[in-house]
Amino acid sequence: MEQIVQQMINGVSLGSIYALIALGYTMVYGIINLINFAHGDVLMVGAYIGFALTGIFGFSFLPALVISMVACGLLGVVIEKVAYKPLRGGSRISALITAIAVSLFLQYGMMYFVGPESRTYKDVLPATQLKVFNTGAVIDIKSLYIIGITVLLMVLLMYITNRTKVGKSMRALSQDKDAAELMGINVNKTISYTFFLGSALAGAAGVLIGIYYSTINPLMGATPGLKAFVSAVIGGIGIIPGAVFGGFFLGLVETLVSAAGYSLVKDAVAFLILILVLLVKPTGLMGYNSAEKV
Amino acid sequence: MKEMLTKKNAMKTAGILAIYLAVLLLMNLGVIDSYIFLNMVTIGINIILAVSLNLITGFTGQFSLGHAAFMAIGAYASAILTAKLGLPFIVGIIGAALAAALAGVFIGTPTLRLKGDYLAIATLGFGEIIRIVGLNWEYGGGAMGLNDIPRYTNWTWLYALIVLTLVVISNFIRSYNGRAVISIKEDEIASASMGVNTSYYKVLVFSIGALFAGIAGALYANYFYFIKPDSFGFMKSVDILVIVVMGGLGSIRGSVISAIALSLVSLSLQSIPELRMVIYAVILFLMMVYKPQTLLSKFKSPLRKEA
Amino acid sequence: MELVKVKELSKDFGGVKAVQDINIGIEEHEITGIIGPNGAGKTTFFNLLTGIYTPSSGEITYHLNNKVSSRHLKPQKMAKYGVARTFQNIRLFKEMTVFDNVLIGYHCNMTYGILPSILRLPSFFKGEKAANEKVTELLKIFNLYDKKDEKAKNLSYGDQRKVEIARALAANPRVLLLDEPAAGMNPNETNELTKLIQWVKDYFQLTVVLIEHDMSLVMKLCDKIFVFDYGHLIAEGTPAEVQNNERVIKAYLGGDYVAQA
Amino acid sequence: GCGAKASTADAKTIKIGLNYELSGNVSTYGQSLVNGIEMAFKEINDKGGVLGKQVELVKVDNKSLTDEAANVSSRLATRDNVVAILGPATSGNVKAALPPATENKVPLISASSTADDVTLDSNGKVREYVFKTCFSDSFQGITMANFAFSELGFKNAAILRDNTSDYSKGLTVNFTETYEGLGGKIVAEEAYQAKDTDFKTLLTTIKASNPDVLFVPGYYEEVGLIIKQARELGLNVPVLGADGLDSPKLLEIAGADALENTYYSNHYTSSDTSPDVVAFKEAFNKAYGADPDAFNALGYDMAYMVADALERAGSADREKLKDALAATKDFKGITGTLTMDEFHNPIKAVTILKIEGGVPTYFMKQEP
Amino acid sequence: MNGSSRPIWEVTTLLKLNHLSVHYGAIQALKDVNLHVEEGEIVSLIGANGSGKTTTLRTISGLERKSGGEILYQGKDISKTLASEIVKLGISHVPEGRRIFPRMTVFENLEVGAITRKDKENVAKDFQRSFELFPRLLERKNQLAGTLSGGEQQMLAIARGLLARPKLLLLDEPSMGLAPLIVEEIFNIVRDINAAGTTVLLVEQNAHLALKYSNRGYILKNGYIDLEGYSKDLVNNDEVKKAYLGG
Ligand SMILES: Nc1ncnc2c1ncn2[C@@H]1O[C@H](COP(=O)(O)OP(=O)(O)OP(=O)(O)O)[C@@H](O)[C@H]1O
Ligand SMILES: Nc1ncnc2c1ncn2[C@@H]1O[C@H](COP(=O)(O)OP(=O)(O)OP(=O)(O)O)[C@@H](O)[C@H]1O
Ligand SMILES: [Mg+2]
Ligand SMILES: [Mg+2]
Repeated sequence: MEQIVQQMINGVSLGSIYALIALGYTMVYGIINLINFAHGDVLMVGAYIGFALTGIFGFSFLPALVISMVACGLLGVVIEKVAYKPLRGGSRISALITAIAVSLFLQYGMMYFVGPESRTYKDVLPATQLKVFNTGAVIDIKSLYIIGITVLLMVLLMYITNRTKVGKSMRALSQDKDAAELMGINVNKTISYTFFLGSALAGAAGVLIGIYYSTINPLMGATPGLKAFVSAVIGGIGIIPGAVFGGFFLGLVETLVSAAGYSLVKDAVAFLILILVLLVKPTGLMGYNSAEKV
Repeated sequence: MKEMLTKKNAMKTAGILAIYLAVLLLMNLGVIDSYIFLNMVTIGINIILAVSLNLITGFTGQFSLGHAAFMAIGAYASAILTAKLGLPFIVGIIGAALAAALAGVFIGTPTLRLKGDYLAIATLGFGEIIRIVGLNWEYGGGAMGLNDIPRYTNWTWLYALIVLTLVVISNFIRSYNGRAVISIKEDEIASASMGVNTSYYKVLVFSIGALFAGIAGALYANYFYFIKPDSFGFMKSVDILVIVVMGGLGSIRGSVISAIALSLVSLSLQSIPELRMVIYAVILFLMMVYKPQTLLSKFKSPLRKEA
Repeated sequence: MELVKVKELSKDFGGVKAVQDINIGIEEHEITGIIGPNGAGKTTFFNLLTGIYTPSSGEITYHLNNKVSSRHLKPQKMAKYGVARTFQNIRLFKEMTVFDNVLIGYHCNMTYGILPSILRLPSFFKGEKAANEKVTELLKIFNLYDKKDEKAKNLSYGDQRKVEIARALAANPRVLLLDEPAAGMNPNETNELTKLIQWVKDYFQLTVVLIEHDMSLVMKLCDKIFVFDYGHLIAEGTPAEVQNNERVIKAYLGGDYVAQA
Repeated sequence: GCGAKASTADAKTIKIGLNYELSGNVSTYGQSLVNGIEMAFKEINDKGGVLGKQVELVKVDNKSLTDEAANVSSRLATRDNVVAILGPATSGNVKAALPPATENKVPLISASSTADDVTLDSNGKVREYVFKTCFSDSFQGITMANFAFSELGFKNAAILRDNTSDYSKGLTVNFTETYEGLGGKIVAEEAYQAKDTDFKTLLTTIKASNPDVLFVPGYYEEVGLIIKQARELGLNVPVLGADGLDSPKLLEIAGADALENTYYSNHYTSSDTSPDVVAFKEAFNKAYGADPDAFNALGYDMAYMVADALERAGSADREKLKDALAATKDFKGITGTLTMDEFHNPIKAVTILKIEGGVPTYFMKQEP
Repeated sequence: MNGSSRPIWEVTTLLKLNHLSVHYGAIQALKDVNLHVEEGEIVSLIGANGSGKTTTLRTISGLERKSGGEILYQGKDISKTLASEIVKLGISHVPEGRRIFPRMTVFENLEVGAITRKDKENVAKDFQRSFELFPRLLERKNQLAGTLSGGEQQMLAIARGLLARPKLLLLDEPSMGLAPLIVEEIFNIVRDINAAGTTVLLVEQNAHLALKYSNRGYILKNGYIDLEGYSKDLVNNDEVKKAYLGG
């Protein structure tokens, strides 16, 4: 019993991290249809900013989180302007390769400055383990923070994209750039805004991951980035609740697979599920059917 | 038959032979030493990989991020056949080609329905699955890999297989099959309405592409003597894709030139480790923005009429 | 002879009944028009005829070389059966040349296999030669031969429509389906197109089915017209009959139509 | 091949090639080793060099990729005319790098590739030009199994290993064989992948199997997290590891409390008070602003060992150097006293450390 | 005849193209085009396929950039203004080929049409009006726009363009793909909104209708203005008749 409850908790905790990263991924993909491979690396930068703020300048959790979000948001805007904008309207593959280039640039640029070795976060959140009823299972209070923040950001994002003008502009832009301009939507501003939001989310995720796992390194963004992307696709990329759903789903599946003794192939299973989901529902579990009509 | 015996074809054949003999001579004279040859092997393998991926991604528009997986399958197949079972290289090559082509059918069939980025992600997932299976495959050495694979790859094999790849793929493309494949990339629904069996072609192209990637894997394993699953990871697939994109989607000649160019770039960056990847990233980015492939494309004509 | 028989054909999309209980027969060597208000289900009907959609109920039977019924309709098989089409939103292979676009149309008549193409066996050269001849002929008919090396996307709208028709004809079809061939053409160009369709139909002995909102073309060309509204067949007959049908005037043509035409 | 012109004996400097993982996914280890090596040669050069000549390092990056490792090896041997190649760091890359070295008859020495088959080919024959200066997996695995069973008296062990690392795999195999041979029981064996950060699922499973002890053959980055998360989940059994744990980072990551009851095998104790070790630590700290880890120390020792062999060889000749390396005997380094055995593996004592209050302290020594 | 029935001194030029040229790479699509639209007019732009009609409209609304000349709107040069800003100045463009947002519902498409507007109550009224004009859209309110039939999409595009409440409406082939009945309705709507104060620049293949409903017209040929004049004169011009009205 204890084991089952504990594993569920492990799954949800892991899933919440995927979900948090997936939000930003989905956001950017949803608007400019770019698999932003650099998302995970913006997260890494966010983690280092958080590290510097808490570890060196002695900031506490909340200000560090907010500053890191803003800084990453700005970084995202700059990345878009410098790297992606010149390729707008070009081929998808070129854009994808550019995203990979940005990813490498951030990874190794950071490595050049801080070295390849990992750094350790100070404990800025209480390192308390809460007992879950009487089962003997425990949950890390940091997990609760992450889950809470993920859900909060999800609701906020949903509100922004579905209810606000900016959100509608983003969606219109994603579907037809010229037509959106003709409606009075400023393409550059809207894309910048999207990147700001998406990258700020990565910044938040970076700080939280840094705090949760306590170690960070310049290559830390790659794997969770990929997993989060898989989550976003499973949930239906571009769909905000889909990303969160996908994140939790993937977290739980990985945990269950590991718990069942197949930890070695858990990533393979994750990808297998991804492929299966795509086969059954090519636009993800919560995705729209494509609206192409002949 | 007379079409085959045109002057142009004769010239081509003579050119191909001349290159072969010239390199052979230079090797015997010691002008091409082991280091140069090693780089030639790398370039040759990259050419085969890039041209075969170009068939899938450049010509057919099937976005694949898992090409290295087919190479891995070929490499392991050949390694096992030649090293563990002690069979001759030709068996290794054929085994590699067949195993990889089979994998191509295996991944091509279910992912038929997927388009664009979704296909890219599915193939990425496929690549990872292959890698993870490799890591856990005791017989294949798991994470420790396989070593002491006999070195059979020599200039003759390398050159013959490069030529084979180029001839097969370019002849395929310059036939009605090739046109069908290109039309799928342009507009799948219209293509189907013209009677192109899109499913068949997609799977076919995946397996032809995989077949040659498998051959590349065999050349790799039997030259570099040691393989492990991580040698064929996501970044390897990306590297191949970069060659293809830089050379120009749908340009075989471009793939060849860019395989050579990128290998040289990589070599020249070896000695500046601290900034190697940063510079590489910047180069990638500049290439995507300034598109040197448009220069190449002036020379290309994938659909040149033959008859 | 009835070449296509449509029985009780319906297609729903969720709640939308795009096509409902359609019964139609299409005669060989005739030009059949499908008209009706926007959203009446005409394009959907074409998509059913070409296997892009599967019917919710009902049946389509082709009496071509073989009898083919709707269960066996698949987009990529239609050309082989002898049915070719064009699209309401032009779907050319944009980056390919005009010549290659039409060459793809010939695809289903190609017989040499993969091996001959890789080994460049004589059958390859024979097949390619026949294809090139056919395409050249078509391009000349459509007055597009001097544009054969242009990329399709660089052509004007009207020329693109013509390339689409030429591409469809390259398949050597017996039935040609045209979805709004005159859309985006001015009256002059429409006149030319009208003549061209008539000529092509006679020359290649085709059966033509077309959807069109331009009544000048429809009335001149069609032997028979079916009128759709909200997925239903509301009228059928010769142009003269349909033109004077109260229901058709009310639902589709409008009061001014007669005066204007 | 063109090994003939490779003699560097008359050059003004002695060139030594570094073929290391300086970018890519194991660049941390490559960089650590290079730091140690560079520091050592700087000291050596400051003291007048080797054979009266300065040593020139040709440092080349292999991107943590096997084909690059082979390429670099070939380049160093043929283009840069080095007298020896140091590196790469991981066994896989060493295996890829050794054919060109062998082909061109350049000695290749690795300070960190622990796999048994690095120096032995598949027929069990020694590879003439390949040497290593670190323990073999079999040695540490067996030592720790003995230690766990006989010394600490634990009968049920759980293993959590790194599935992507041959080092971890090698240790696991040897540990398991010995431990089970002694009559112990492996109650759980789970595996993760390098760069994983979340081990709670695996640890929950392991906890449920009620082990007496947890063996974690891996590197400090992951092991630090594992120990930390194990304690968070209430898995408080003693933890055993190998030299991959030796790094100040381990303490940083896991924290002193979590590390209580952790033992690992190592070449030396960084808390050692012998003057050599203290001097090394101080010098390193001065150069790099951090305490040395095992890789730093191993790189440093390897450099001195090569210098020593060159002196003994009497000239910067590849063949002579190879013979001198093979004849290394009782070479005294920071990481202990080393003698090359006939299989080009080092014979040196293993020290078992126990972490107390965050400090790895000498627990016992096991002679080879 | 709204515009021309006003006293001459009240007529102001809303839009003026002076020597406008546009290139697509090496191809020159517009050559020294001079054109003006007075406030309150309906002006039609007619020409064969590829003559540059669409290009003209796209350049006015900022989607293409000129290579020479100027575009004066209310006396100010807007040829360097962003497309999104031009909308805010009161120019709304219903593009060729509909360009609706396929994965948004019909309703959301309309909302985006009014995205720059701040007058909430009026927007609500205009929504009402859109649905009165096109009852089909009301029926399909929550359908994804991409699945609408061709004609329905065209209606949506027009309705969406009107929701910006423009001073100047640019229409690119509004009748394309529409049923005859609807075509007429559309032109009546154009006339109505024109009467209510919106100036219209109309590109149309159906030259009969275009000239019937407009005050003045321009004929484009290979990128330059071939002819211009009052519509009633153009209809009777032999050259126009032969080339554009089908004889
Ligand atoms: N995939 C789909 N999902 C939902 N509704 C659809 C779909 N395809 C078509 N419809 C609906 O079915 C109806 C018929 O559409 P269809 O395209 O057949 O009309 P049409 O007669 O060709 O009209 P037009 O003359 O405007 O092209 C329309 O109301 C359309 O909204
Ligand atoms: N994006 C483009 N790139 C290159 N050439 C273009 C582009 N768009 C249009 N052209 C060319 O510019 C010229 C004018 O095109 P435009 O679309 O303005 O014509 P149009 O009068 O609207 O024709 P239609 O009646 O067919 O819509 C044509 O020759 C066309 O081929
Ligand atoms: Mg239609
Ligand atoms: Mg136009």
